Amino acid sequence: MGEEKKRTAREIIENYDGAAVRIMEVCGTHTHEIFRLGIRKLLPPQVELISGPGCPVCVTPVGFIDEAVWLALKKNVTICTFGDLVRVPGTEMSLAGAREKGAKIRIVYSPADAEKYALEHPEEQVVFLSVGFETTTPAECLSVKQAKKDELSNYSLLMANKTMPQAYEALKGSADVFLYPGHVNAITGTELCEDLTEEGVSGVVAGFTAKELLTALAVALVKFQEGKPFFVNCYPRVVKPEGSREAQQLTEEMTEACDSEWRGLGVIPKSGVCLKKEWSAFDARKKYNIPSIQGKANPACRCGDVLQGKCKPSDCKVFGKVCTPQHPVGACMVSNEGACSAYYAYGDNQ
Amino acid sequence: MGEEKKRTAREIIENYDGAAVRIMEVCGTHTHEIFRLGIRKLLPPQVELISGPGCPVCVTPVGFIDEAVWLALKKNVTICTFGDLVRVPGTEMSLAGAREKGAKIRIVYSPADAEKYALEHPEEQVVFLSVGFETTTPAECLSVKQAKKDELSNYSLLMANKTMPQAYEALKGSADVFLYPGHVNAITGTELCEDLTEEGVSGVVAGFTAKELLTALAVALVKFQEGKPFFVNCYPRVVKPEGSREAQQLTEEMTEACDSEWRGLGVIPKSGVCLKKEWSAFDARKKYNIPSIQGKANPACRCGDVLQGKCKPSDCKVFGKVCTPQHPVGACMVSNEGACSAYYAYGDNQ
Amino acid sequence: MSSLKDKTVTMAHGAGGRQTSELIDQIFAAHFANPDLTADDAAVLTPPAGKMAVSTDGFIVSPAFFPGGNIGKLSICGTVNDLACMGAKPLYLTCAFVIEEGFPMEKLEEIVSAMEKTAAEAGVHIVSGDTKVAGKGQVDGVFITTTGMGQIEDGVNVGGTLAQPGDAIIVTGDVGRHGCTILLAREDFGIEANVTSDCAPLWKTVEAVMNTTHDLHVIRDATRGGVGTVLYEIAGQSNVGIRLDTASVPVAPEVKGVCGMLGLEPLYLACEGRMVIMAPKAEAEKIVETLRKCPYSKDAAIIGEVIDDQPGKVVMTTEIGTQALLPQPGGELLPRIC
Amino acid sequence: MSSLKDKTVTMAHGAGGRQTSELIDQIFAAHFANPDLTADDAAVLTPPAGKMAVSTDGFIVSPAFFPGGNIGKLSICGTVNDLACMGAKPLYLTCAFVIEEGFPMEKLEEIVSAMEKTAAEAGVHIVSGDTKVAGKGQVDGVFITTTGMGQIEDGVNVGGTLAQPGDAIIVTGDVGRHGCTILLAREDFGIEANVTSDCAPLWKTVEAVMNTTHDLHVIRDATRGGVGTVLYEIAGQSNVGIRLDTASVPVAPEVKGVCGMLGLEPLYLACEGRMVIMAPKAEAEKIVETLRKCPYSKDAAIIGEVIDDQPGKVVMTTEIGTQALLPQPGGELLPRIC
Amino acid sequence: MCVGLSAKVVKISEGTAVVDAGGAKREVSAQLLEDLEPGDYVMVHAGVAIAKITDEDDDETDQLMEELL
Amino acid sequence: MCVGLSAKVVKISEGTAVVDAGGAKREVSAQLLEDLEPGDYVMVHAGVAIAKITDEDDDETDQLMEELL
Ligand code: SF4
Ligand code: SF4
Ligand SMILES: [Mg+2]
Ligand SMILES: [Mg+2]
Ligand SMILES: [Mg+2]
Ligand SMILES: [Mg+2]
Ligand SMILES: [Mg+2]
Ligand SMILES: [Mg+2]
Ligand SMILES: [Mg+2]
Ligand SMILES: [Mg+2]
Ligand SMILES: [Mg+2]
Ligand SMILES: [Mg+2]
Repeated sequence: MGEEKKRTAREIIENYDGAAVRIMEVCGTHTHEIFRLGIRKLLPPQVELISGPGCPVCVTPVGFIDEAVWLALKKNVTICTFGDLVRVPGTEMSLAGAREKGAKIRIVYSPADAEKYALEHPEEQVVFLSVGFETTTPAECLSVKQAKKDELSNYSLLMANKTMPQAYEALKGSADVFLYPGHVNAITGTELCEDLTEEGVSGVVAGFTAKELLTALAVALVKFQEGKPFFVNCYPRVVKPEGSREAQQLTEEMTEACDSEWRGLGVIPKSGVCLKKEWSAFDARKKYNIPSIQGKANPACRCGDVLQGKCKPSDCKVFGKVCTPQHPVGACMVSNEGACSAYYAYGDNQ
Repeated sequence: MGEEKKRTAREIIENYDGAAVRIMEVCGTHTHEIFRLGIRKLLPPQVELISGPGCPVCVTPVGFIDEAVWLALKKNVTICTFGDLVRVPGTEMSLAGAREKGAKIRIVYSPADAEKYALEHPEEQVVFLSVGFETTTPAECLSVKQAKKDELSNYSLLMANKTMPQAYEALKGSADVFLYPGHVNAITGTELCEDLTEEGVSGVVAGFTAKELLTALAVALVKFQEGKPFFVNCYPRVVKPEGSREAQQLTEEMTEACDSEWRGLGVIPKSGVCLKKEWSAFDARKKYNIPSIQGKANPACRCGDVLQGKCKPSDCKVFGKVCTPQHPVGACMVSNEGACSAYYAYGDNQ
Repeated sequence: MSSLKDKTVTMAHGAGGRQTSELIDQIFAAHFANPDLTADDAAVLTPPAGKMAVSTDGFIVSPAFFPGGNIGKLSICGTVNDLACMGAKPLYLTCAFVIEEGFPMEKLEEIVSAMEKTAAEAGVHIVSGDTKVAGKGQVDGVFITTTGMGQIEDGVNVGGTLAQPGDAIIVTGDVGRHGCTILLAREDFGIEANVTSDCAPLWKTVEAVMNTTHDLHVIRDATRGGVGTVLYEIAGQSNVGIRLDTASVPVAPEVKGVCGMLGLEPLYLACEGRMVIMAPKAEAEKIVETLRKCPYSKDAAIIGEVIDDQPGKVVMTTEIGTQALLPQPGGELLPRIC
Repeated sequence: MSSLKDKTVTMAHGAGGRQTSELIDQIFAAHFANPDLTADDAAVLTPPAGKMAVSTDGFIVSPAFFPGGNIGKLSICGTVNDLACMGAKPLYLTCAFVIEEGFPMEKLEEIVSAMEKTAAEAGVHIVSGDTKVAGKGQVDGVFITTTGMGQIEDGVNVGGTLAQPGDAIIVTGDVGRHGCTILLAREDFGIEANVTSDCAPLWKTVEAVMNTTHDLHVIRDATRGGVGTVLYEIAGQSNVGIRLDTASVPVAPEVKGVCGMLGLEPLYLACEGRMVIMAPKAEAEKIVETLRKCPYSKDAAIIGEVIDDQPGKVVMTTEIGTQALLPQPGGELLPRIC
Repeated sequence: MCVGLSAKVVKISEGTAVVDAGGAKREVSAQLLEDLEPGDYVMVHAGVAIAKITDEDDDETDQLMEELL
Repeated sequence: MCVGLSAKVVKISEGTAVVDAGGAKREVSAQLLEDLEPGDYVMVHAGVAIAKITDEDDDETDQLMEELL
């Protein structure tokens, strides 16, 4: 074992000669970093990386964009949003398209900035497009708390927040090993992932630097060869087993589980979170009485399959032809973290 | 008399050799046309033309502009106005200055267009700057009538309308002969002017073409030489002795006399008109509760004296130096029909 | 290009990446193609022989489409005419667009297509361009800046300081049509009249005049401020007086009618296809004769003369035979006309 | 000029009459004065000897004032640098302004004064200008279009199609500063960092390089889209591959920090004072040595090479030694940076 | 702003008339004038026809001069 | 949008912290982390410090590899 000890993570990966293994990057940032680092090129053929549903922009359904466009154009509301959502196609148009028609769309760095904008612009109605997993939801909740403290009546959230556990359940079997999203685990802790091993689901929590990613993959491959379901936290400097108690408490205090539609996966019961009744003044759907909108995705788009690892972006007929980052057909092509966008940006040859 | 009969009006004017005579052009349009046609150059030295108070823009006091600016900037009202008012200096700024600060100022051709704009823009509050003498007041009244018919609650007048008779009284003695403003007489008729002869005030009603103006001046000079107070209607194709009954009735029906401030002349009792109580919903002063604003004219400006014929524009120290049509100090320099503007535009050498 | 239907200009078209290239290829390069047009940072050109004339102008006219033209046609005419005023044959033109997010692509193509046609007519090559997209509400529709380079023809020496007493003053057509058209197109005044802009490229016209005589003193296009402003400018620059025969100034009756309604002076309304020419009286008839054969100057007329009296002033002979000053140009409240 | 205090640009300044002349005299002519500047319709100039380079660009950057410069400085640098990219010495420049009604006169003067200074530094004459005023809300502050004419230096032949395998790729300084500065100046993101724009006129820099060697293939300024976009452009135009050594690309730590926060790639942020130079490897060290002596290129570095592999692509050597494509440039959602 | 314009009535509707001056047409109020007919000449001010004009031209002044002298 | 950034805390106020990444500073919420002190390293996401980082660097992974192999 003396010699083996010194093998670097990269060597382990490059020299893996075990059984065929499918590893799913749940998180879009992982997908992107893996491409950026050229890691796919290191993999022996029997190791397949699949991109999963872990980009909040990608899993947000068309109808959510339609709701935001409706608010912007019909209710003259100022939309504050993370930049990635602006070009996601809705049924009729994206938010960028609405902006061309005069809608006020502001890109912000954080929900707190949206709340601050509302505070400073009492004459405007401000809605923040609240998307994200367990990592982001606390930031959005904090902005609502602040809005209450500031006694704002012009700030609310249009929510499409989601939680991962139900998705893991839905994706069970799509992959042999999950590369868990480090920042989600930073909030939730690792208990659920450990529990999943009992159901036969293996995984490692990965960080985002080159070394962290290589290590996590190496660990995954070594453990996979051992043949038993496993879980390893390869991101211990950020992820603690218990996660962030404060964030968990905050989310629990302010939100409750609800059914939520995932692009490609459909409605997953109890996979979403929304504000509890006592916070409903900050719920844009209630506040503006948004009509139920049935978004229609472009039928050519296979985002759904891509998000479930059922196909590669390049298997989609319109990939790189009709669908490009300049003219995205589906959400996976818009977000930097989307699998289609990563495949496109880094070339098909990887 | 055979020969004399053929003398043209121009010859009469050029060859006038009677006593010194001061003729006041009451109307700014007359002032402008007389300059444009170079008529002053035809006059023998003992005939002096004085510019009177007959330009509605010139006699409008500074405080009126201040009120309009207040409405535009503080009440976010859309101001509709005749173009000449836009650059008249207020105490702090002109309407052009307010527009630079984001005020909405629209130049219209008629009050009816302002009313129509209000009809088509129910989301805006529209105020028309109602200035003018007997000629213009009916147009402004008609717009209010239409607004009532259209059930508008977003249209009103900021009124500085004035009537001529009291001004004639105030100016008695300023001149030997008045060149009466043809279009005012078209509405009011000629009775008042005829009555004024009994008080020793002479005058002729003049039209606006070259021939009409020359004729009116010739008639004035010939009659003046006869030595008795006189009145001649030299604009019969437009001015009837009875005036316009319809216009008189309309004005009577909708407005009542009120005290009014004239630039240079001060407040002249009962020289203004304002809407009657039953139309007060269309009175911007009442509607917006405009605070009483004491406008401050530039102390260097001698508009007041100019308007009373007490001095010529060129007697004003700032004329042509600080005060130019580009940077007007007083209203008489702004309006095309203002005496200072005419003196400036057509040169000092006339 | 039916594929442009319903398409709009987006922020991405201005980001300098692939969509900017697409826009350039599909709209600009497609219409402006000529051997001198560059895709590089700068065009590489053979400079004019002799002296070179250079002129630039920004165009922000609102509305961008008006009877008789659009902002594209105007942007070529304006600069071509400024070169022609110097007796310069227009050779090269650059154009820089600032476009509002959401501007319809079809409209843009219509503008660019008008530029193509007008440039071809004027014999000028568009050699380089630029496109910026500004957010909704940060620019009103589309603004275009053109810069032209021309070759100054030998033997001709014209300029605003060269008017001489005894020169005849010629205007190449009826005045005020462009300004009047824009006023009406804005629909603020509810007036209808069958008036179209006089907007036209005048190099060929000026060339014809130069072929008639080299004895020319001033050529100037009467744009912002109209013929009246030009006359005062020249009177000042050359320190001469100008006598204007008001009755001989050609004005379309409709323009007169509109001016009557609004209290405007046609001499101060902008033209975009009219030159004021000053040349010795002996040449004047010949020049007018030549002009009347050119397509954009059939109504050319002698409207006055340069005098040594009253330097810096423009004196009119009025309808009653008196002399009066033409009112000096002021800061008119006119809409965006160019 | 304390008399400008509290004064603003009004519609009358754009009407073409007396106030336009006042504005021109007090602001533009006062700062741009040089023997070639015209008050006429067009400037009359001696054309460059040999070939002439011509470039135009519109500048609409928001905010108009930013750490390290303002829209005026930028508008000179942008066009001077486009000429320099063609190996052309900038001779003449025109500028056309579109100004929003109410724009503070003092700010305008600050802009014009920066133009004067930058033009002087670049050795270019401003020869002709234009001013339009648009109503409040019809243009955002001030837009400037500059057009430059330059003389292409003998013996130098550079262009986007001329990159050759074996060329070294040089960048003249740290990347992304301008784009990063503008992002921060907009204050939408609440991030503070001590970053100033790299905006600078680079003709003297390019001249120094050309005096070092004539063996140059490509010179391009990395403006909109940044160095990454330029590399992809050249790879496409020259049909070559490009290998980029990511670790040697100079990036200021603050720029890295801001990019980290916002998830941006510094290679795709605009520069306004950086050139990408491609030249045979044998010349590369000499070029870098020269650059490091010039004021705006002290951090010049060799960042990669042109290869015959993977034509049209840019391949990075990553921090773990693998090869990966640099993501292709896309339609980024960036603010108005130029 | 006191500009008055003589124009020909070319069309009559309820309370309004379209007037023509040298080919420039505009709708104006006809509420102050009864019995207006196409072909009539009117004096227009601020969008209102304020007076019917007996004569399109100013020839009446000739007569006035005759009488006077 | 899921970008996370490790940054150094340079200032603490009530509920907020100013963090620094390579000289880029921004105020973030510190409400999810107790006892934050200047000098600490945190992971920042969407304007909120979501986790304290034991180690600025990713050296921990070395240890992990050690253990693993
Ligand atoms: S390539 Fe485009 S259309 Fe196809 S799955 Fe991806 S996002 Fe959808
Ligand atoms: S010249 Fe100017 S300041 Fe003097 S009286 Fe006339 S308007 Fe007033
Ligand atoms: Mg020009
Ligand atoms: Mg011009
Ligand atoms: Mg010109
Ligand atoms: Mg460009
Ligand atoms: Mg607009
Ligand atoms: Mg350029
Ligand atoms: Mg450029
Ligand atoms: Mg360039
Ligand atoms: Mg110009
Ligand atoms: Mg603005």
